[in-house]
Amino acid sequence: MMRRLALFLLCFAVWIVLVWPPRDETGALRLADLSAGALAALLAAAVMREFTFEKTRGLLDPRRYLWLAAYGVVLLFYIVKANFDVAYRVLHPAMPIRPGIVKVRTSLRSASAITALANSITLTPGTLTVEATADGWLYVHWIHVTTTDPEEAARHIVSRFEWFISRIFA
Amino acid sequence: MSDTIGAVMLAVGILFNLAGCLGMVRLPDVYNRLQAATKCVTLGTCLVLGAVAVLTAGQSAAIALRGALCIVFIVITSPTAAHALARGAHASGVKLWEGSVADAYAADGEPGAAREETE
Amino acid sequence: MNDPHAKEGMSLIVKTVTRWLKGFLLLYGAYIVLYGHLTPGGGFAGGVIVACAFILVFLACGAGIGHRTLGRLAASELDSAGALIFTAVGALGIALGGVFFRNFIRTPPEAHFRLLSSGVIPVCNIAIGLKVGTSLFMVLAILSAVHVAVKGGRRRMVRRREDKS
Amino acid sequence: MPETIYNLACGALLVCCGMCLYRIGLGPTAPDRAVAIDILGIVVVCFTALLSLRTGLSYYLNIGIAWAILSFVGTIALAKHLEGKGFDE
Repeated sequence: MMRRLALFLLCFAVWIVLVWPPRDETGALRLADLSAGALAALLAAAVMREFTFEKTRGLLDPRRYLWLAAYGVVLLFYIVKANFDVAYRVLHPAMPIRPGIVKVRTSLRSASAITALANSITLTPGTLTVEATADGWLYVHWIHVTTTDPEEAARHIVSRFEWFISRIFA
Repeated sequence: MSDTIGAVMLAVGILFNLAGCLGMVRLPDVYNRLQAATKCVTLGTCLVLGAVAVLTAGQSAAIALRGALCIVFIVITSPTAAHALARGAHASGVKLWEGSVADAYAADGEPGAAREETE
Repeated sequence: MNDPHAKEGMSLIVKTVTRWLKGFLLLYGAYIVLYGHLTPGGGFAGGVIVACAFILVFLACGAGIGHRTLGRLAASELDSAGALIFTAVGALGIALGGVFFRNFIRTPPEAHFRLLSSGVIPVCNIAIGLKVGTSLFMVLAILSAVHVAVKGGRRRMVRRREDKS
Repeated sequence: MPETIYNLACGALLVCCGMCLYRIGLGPTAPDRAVAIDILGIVVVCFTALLSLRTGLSYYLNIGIAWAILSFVGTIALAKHLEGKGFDE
């Protein structure tokens, strides 16, 4: 029930973003739009039976959102770095690449955390997640392999995000 | 001031888009192409959407908010699509480029893929 | 009930992202349908996005969970309901105005460019959205469950699970 | 001046589309073509953003979001087909 309520509130927030501004020229609330949004969010929360959130406990903990904001900044830095890295490799006449698929180990276990980690790895320098298994092995395509040892590779690829994600998806 | 920032963001975003597409044409195998294309085109598109938000900031908040929604959507879906395509390519038997140094995924027998060979 | 490690369907990452996004896809489809008379879109475009939300669940988690989200019976009944509402709007036009699809809901001029305006068009949009959303989903579900086989010299659509030959 | 910027940006994006079409046409394997189709979808979102900049109307971005959704679902379907699975398993 709580998970449906959380999904309803989130959907309603997205609706308000879609129909912005919420007040018309005279300053009155646009009640028709907002009630239509409530109906649509109710529909979305009622129909989508397998839930968006794994659990609602701790969803209101403000520290998680602070970590999320900090993580966004870190991720943005690595994404920009990744793009200059890839653009350099593409534009260089000799194309300095040394690709391969390596496997790394992560200590994260929840499905959301593994997914967030895998998507972050895909967006950051020279790495692309090919497969993530539920017991914590990630198979990563690396555009410039420096080591095939799982421990060593994990220090290059995984460790910079794992700490943040384990706090966000606690 | 905000015009200059917006124009610079637009230019950088479009240059990243061009670099990503060029990588898709130049690089040797499908995994490397995915690397270049996904990263560069994702950031390029997000920068273009951000530039549009900055350039129209004086007119309406609606464009900026919808642009932000679009950015969130693309940042979530684009790596997922890349992952699904890479996994699909590996399962359909596309080999890595001959200059590749390792393929731990094939060595472990594609765990998680769970394909039963019928026909 | 929601086991991301099941063998059916696609990988863990795709399943989790589907779980994150499907509610918002449905919401966005509803937005396109409801605002069809004010912005680009309308019944068909919004219906396609609604169908996409269900199709994504169907693709990522397999047919079992896909049909638990929108069952075959519910889909066909919503499909018929959409068609009936659309026809009823047309018939009411005859009954109240004398012409098929006559606009029988008057909206005052100051309501233009608001959500509640433009007469029967939003009702028609909702009906078309229901119809298109559910029937496109059923098209994918049916086409993925059957294939064409030659039996007795004739080409037939047969269910794949029953065709072991 | 904004006119020039808009034209240059559209020209550059058309070059991107041309490269994607090159890869769709000549891609040696099916996954190459799927990658190019995915990227083409994201480049079209850029076009809608530019249209919204040119006209100042916010609802062009609605089309962009809808295009991104359809492109994502299409790519997932292509990937599932490449994996060698039927759509209902």
